[in-house]
Amino acid sequence: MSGNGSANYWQIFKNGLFGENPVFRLALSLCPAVAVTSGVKNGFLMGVAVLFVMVMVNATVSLIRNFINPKVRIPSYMFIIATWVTVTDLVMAAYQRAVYKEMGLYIMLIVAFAIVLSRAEVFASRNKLLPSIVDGAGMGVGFLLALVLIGVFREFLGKGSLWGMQILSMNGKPLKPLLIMILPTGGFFAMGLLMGFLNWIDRRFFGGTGASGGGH
Amino acid sequence: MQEASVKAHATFSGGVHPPENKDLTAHKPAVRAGLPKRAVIPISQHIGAPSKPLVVVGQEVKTGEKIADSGGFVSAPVHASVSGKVVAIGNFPHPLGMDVTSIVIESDGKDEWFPGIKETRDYNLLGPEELRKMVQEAGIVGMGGATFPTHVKLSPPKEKPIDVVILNGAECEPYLTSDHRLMLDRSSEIIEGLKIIMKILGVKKGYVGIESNKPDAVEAMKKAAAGSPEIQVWALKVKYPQGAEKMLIKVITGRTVPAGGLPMDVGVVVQNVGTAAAVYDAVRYGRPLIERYVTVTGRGVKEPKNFIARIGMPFSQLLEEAGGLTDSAAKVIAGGPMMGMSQYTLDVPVIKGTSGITVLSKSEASVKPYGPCIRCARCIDACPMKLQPSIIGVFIEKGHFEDAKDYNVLDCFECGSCTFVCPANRPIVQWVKRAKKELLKKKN
Amino acid sequence: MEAAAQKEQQKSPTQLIVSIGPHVHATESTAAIMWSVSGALLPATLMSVYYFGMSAVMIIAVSILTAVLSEAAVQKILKKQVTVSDGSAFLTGLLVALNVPSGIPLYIPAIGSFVAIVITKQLFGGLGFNIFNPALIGRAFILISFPKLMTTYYEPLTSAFGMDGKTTATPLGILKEEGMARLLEIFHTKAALYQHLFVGNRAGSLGETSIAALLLGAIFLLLKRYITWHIPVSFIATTALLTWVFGGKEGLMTGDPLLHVLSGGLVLGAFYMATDYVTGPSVRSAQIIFGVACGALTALIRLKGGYPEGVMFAILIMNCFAPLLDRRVRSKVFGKVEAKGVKK
Amino acid sequence: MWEHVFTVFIASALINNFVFTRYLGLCIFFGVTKRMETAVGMSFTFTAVMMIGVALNWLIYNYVMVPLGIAFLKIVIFIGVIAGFVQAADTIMKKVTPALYYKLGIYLALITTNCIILAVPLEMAGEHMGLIDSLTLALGSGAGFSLALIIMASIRERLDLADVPKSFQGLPIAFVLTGLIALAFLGFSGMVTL
Amino acid sequence: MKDLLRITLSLVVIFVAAGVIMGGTYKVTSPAKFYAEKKEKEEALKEMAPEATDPIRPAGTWESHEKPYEYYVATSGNKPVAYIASTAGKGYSSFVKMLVSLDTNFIIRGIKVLSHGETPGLGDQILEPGFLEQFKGKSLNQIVLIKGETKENIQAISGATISSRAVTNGVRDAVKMLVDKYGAGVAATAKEGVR
Ligand SMILES: Cc1cc2nc3c(=O)[nH]c(=O)nc-3n(C[C@H](O)[C@H](O)[C@H](O)COP(=O)(O)O)c2cc1C
Ligand SMILES: Cc1cc2nc3c(=O)[nH]c(=O)nc-3n(C[C@H](O)[C@H](O)[C@H](O)COP(=O)(O)O)c2cc1C
Ligand SMILES: Cc1cc2nc3c(=O)[nH]c(=O)nc-3n(C[C@H](O)[C@H](O)[C@H](O)COP(=O)(O)O)c2cc1C
Ligand SMILES: Cc1cc2nc3c(=O)[nH]c(=O)nc-3n(C[C@H](O)[C@H](O)[C@H](O)CO)c2cc1C
Ligand code: SF4
Ligand code: SF4
Ligand code: SF4
Ligand code: SF4
Ligand code: FES
Repeated sequence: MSGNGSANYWQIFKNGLFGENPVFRLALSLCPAVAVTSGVKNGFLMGVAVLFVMVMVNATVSLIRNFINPKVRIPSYMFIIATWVTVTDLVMAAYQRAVYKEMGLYIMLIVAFAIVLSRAEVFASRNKLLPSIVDGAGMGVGFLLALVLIGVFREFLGKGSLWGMQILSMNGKPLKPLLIMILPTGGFFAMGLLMGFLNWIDRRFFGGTGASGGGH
Repeated sequence: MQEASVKAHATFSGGVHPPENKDLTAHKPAVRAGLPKRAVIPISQHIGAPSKPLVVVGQEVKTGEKIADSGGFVSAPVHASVSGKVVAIGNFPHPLGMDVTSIVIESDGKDEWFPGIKETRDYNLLGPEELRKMVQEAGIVGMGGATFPTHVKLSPPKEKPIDVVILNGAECEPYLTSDHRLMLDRSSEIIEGLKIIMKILGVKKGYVGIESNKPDAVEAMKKAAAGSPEIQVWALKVKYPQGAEKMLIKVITGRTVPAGGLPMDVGVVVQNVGTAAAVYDAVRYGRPLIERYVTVTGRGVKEPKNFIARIGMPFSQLLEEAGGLTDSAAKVIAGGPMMGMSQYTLDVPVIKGTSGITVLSKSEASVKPYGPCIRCARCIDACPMKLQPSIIGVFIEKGHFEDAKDYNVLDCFECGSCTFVCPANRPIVQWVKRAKKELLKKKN
Repeated sequence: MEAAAQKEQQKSPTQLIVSIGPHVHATESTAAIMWSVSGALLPATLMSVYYFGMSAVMIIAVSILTAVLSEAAVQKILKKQVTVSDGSAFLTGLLVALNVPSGIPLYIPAIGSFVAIVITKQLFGGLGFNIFNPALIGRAFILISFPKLMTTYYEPLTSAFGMDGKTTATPLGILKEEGMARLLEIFHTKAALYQHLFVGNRAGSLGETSIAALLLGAIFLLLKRYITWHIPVSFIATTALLTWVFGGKEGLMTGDPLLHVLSGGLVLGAFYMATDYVTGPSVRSAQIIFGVACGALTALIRLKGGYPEGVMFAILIMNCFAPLLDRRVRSKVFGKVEAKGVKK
Repeated sequence: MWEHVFTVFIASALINNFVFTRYLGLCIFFGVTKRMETAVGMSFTFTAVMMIGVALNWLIYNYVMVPLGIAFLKIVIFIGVIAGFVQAADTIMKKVTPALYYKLGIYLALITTNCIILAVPLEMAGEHMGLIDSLTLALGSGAGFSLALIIMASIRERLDLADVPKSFQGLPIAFVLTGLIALAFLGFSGMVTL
Repeated sequence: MKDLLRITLSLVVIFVAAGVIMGGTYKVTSPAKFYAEKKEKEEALKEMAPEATDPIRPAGTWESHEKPYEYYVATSGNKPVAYIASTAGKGYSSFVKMLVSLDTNFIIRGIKVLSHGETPGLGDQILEPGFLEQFKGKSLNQIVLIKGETKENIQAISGATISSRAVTNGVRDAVKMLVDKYGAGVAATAKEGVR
């Protein structure tokens, strides 16, 4: 992973969006990508939650990076992550009742997302505050965009709606092109097909290897 | 006898029924082929160490004279099959593929026999040792195709006592009828040969296994064996590869040769009927192995025939005697279509293991492209060794040799049944051969 | 062809063909098999047309066309050799058609065939490599996507043309929702019920209704050795046994196995779909395990599941396990003391 | 009672299989199913850690956190407990049974960042489950996950031999495959109601 | 040694800081959450009986599927205007939890589904008004699920019969319970139509 402290913030940010998109490229923290994307809205809110956590964690870590002893590095990071996730969880639970009912569990599970820890470890722990925040933001936004993309794909095909607004309809009744897309099965299909498609584009037009990573 | 032939109907599981096409030559008595003008005699016509030439270019030799001596215990001497002059010693094409050092004798057409050869009327006074020596000196090797030096088979290690000898007259290969004709012409010699082999091995039980599609041969052999209760002649179900020794032993003795093991592990020695006849000739008349029955057949030859041909006879000359090739001739095979080797030149000679020359026409020989395995399991049902050729094939195709080994590819004896039945035309035997090479490479 | 082998070919002065043996082949071919299986389905297909008329014709045509065209298209895109002539895509399309109810909008079987060929078969490497039964995945896909339409069955037509049949529940559906009593109300006697099921004059997916026609084809396949008894027999027997033991309202052993065997997709599934070479185990003993498991799952889903029919899911679930079976259960090699253990 | 336990087990193993119906544990699921050995190794390790982790967390949750009214710290505490326990297991195994450690040790590290390992305790806390139920859930989830891993591994090993289109090799086809398995497992749906 | 001290020190600091952050958040959010929940519940109940002037309080609990559920009597000036019960029905993959409200003649006024875990797209069709509206104005012995056209009774959603049945059964149980408790008069009619 490219994590040098070069002050070119746009580079760092973009890297999270495309070069090392957490979901499609690094293939990290895949669960939520499938789990909460049956609708655009949930995907978006999940993305925001992750974005918030990543920015805060990166910031915290880079702030105290010289202060933490390497021996207890990882545990401390995990503790920091857990802290910010708890904050997010509590806030969501209080002010986003409806959404929280559906995806509360996944919000809490952000704590297990390898992507957060790996950025803290790979980037924040070696960079100054600002770059770290930008990196967190980049990764977070990349994650968010991925979720939204999958969400659009699934909700549109599955419910014929976007962000809960019915778009397709046939003589008054809502038209649901492919119900299956909002079921677990459909989630996996969506991921697989999108990944394959992006790989294809990458190979075809950018001469990339078109390989998606794997595992955590 | 009676219950024997009844029992004979039990058979091994697996196997296939390729069209026999034996009627092309089955009814034609073997005729003596002319002498080879230039006999090309490879110094290795057997499994094991090549033999060492004893002659030099220019030297005169007589028919039956030893021209190359054993290169070790697992080896066999080679004899001149015609009288004449050694004109060359060098690499020449060999029916088994690669070029091999061969001794070329230009025939003087007189066919004068080597004086050193003498008969032994009262050979049954001789002991096992002397008999074995005679077999070895005569350069006899397995004539069923395996060409394994016979005297080696006849000297089993102490810890593997032999109690049964089986003569293999199955001739399950399509087209071939040389063993068939041999059994009709020389039944009593074959039985005598069997008795000699049994004596050498000190065995009390002998069998002759013959596929029941040769009733006349079964009759002839039964008649010849009538006087000898220790010998039984069995009619076997017609199914390829009935002649494979493991299958033969299973059917006749009910014994199962352990995977990777040899017949002697279950106290059995299997010899081809031709081998037995050769043994008799060697012991009774002191004749070395310089000629054999050869079936020249297939839609690609004008007059399919059974020949008695000298070793070293070039395919081209023998084919001429069979009227030559038809225009449709497309593939020339040393041996039968199932296990035989297709040839790229007609200069190759008849050797000790050449039971036939099969010439296929274009329509028969066209090589169809192969498709993916559809897992239909026909090959699994067909495999007499009960392997899973389908999976083995896919593994090798993708270069996973170790996995193929894990699926026992090494137990495959390349009978080709799987490849024969495969609806996707998959060249499994070819792959198996490659896998064996690769695995061997890895081993050393 | 082997590079090496070709090298040999060049060595050849005369035009002799050189190849590794065996030099003769059985006349069987992949295409022949696939087309024969399609042929074996002809009786069932004709019956479906007889019972469900024009709608059946259209559905069958559309499914097959979509299947074949998608296969050709994908192979073109992937720059592979186009092999639609081998008949496997045709067969898949036909089976998709036989697995959907009559009167369904044509785009649904079309989607089914597309998913079957593109996602289930070609994405996984095409003929011989797919893990799941394409036709059944196609069916499952559209079943979940259009549950209403896919579970709306029509009475067979009395007049062979026009679509005036009225919708109804299928025998299994009724059995599940209302019970045996209701079935007897409709058909009066059990004999009449069985007879209707056997000739196929009942609601259901196109190809599954006429048991007689299906068996006719099945016998042909068995005689020609295109399929063996192992999977179908163990499959059907298990379902029959379990539905007999547990299927009854009044305690054990009061179920009606015959009804369960005759209704639903069981016969079609057991003889034509569970037998798919590619997606099942190939060692015979493993095939029996496969069949028994399919039967057990079918009974389980029919009796306990949220669905009237379980054949499709049973087969699909076992498709998941086929590679595992292939791994664990191997043919017993001639002369091997005990079949060699699996590599761990 | 036992019937209930059985139901919970089946439900968590098959019907609500974590991977196929709840999309959890994917990272590991895709990570270790390239080969059968790793899949099997992970199955054992995972189920064991799962059982013990849930037991510990159940005790701590019901006898420490609830009384102290700090249930809202469950995320921090649960992950702490699991991470700590895994660390301990790691060191202990290395000392006590090095053999086993070299077989399974590698997987321990991975497990800490696995969703399921955390999801089950959280669920247990959220639904105020009893000890028996919690352990059954843990066992069921472990079994379900193991089943998923082993099926997937056996299929992917066969997939190695297939010529999958380039762009789809690796993860994409694995996802589609998982989707198909999930589709098949829908057959179990509706069998029990929790 | 010194090293160890630094480690512990740093950890302690982190813990404290984190503790403060989380504790603080909790302080702020937990009341908010509490009120939000309370409000949700009250609004739900209010929806069931808009004209009730007095706050709606639990009148007792009853058992359904081995779980306790509450029931309420909505009053305006101590005069009952509606009977409300929370109830549940066994569905395809979950229990469908609902609120049912009856007028004083034990005719259904409305249904509200509080939560369910049925299959999206199939089971969750029970949320569609078209289905729930059917219950309005029906009395106990009319609450029977029919597969096929019906005005008199409750028509099942095809493709979701099981979920439909969950709702119907849940409602019927609740209505029966309320009738038994409060409707001495109408109780007679309640005998049949019970599964
Ligand atoms: C597939 C297969 C088929 C064979 N068929 C025959 C046969 O028909 N006749 C025969 O004599 N040997 C046949 N053999 C060779 C025998 O297995 C065995 O090697 C031979 O009979 C031994 O006798 P020999 O050493 O005298 O040749 C076959 C071998 C294989 C692998
Ligand atoms: C091979 C095959 C498998 C089937 N599997 C299923 C299934 O798993 N689930 C289902 O609802 N329908 C399935 N169907 C369609 C059912 O048979 C359909 O529900 C059937 O028409 C029910 O009518 P019955 O009562 O005659 O079975 C299948 C059909 C066939 C031909
Ligand atoms: C994956 C899957 C999910 C299902 N979900 C539900 C559901 O949530 N609610 C339901 O009533 N039926 C559900 N079903 C069961 C079928 O819809 C059931 O066959 C149907 O309710 C009975 O058909 P009918 O309603 O047309 O009579 C589901 C079936 C499957 C295969
Ligand atoms: C006996 C037999 C049964 C078959 N059954 C099916 C089937 O159920 N569904 C299907 O899509 N293809 C079927 N096929 C066609 C083909 O095998 C199948 O599409 C392969 O899975 C394609 O790789 C069958 C073929 C045979 C020979
Ligand atoms: S016979 Fe050919 S196609 Fe059939 S399983 Fe064997 S290798 Fe595959
Ligand atoms: S695998 Fe070997 S032994 Fe088996 S049938 Fe094929 S060639 Fe004969
Ligand atoms: S596969 Fe083996 S035997 Fe066949 S040509 Fe290649 S190397 Fe030779
Ligand atoms: S076996 Fe023959 S054909 Fe095969 S590679 Fe070797 S030389 Fe070529
Ligand atoms: S995000 Fe769930 S295991 Fe990685």
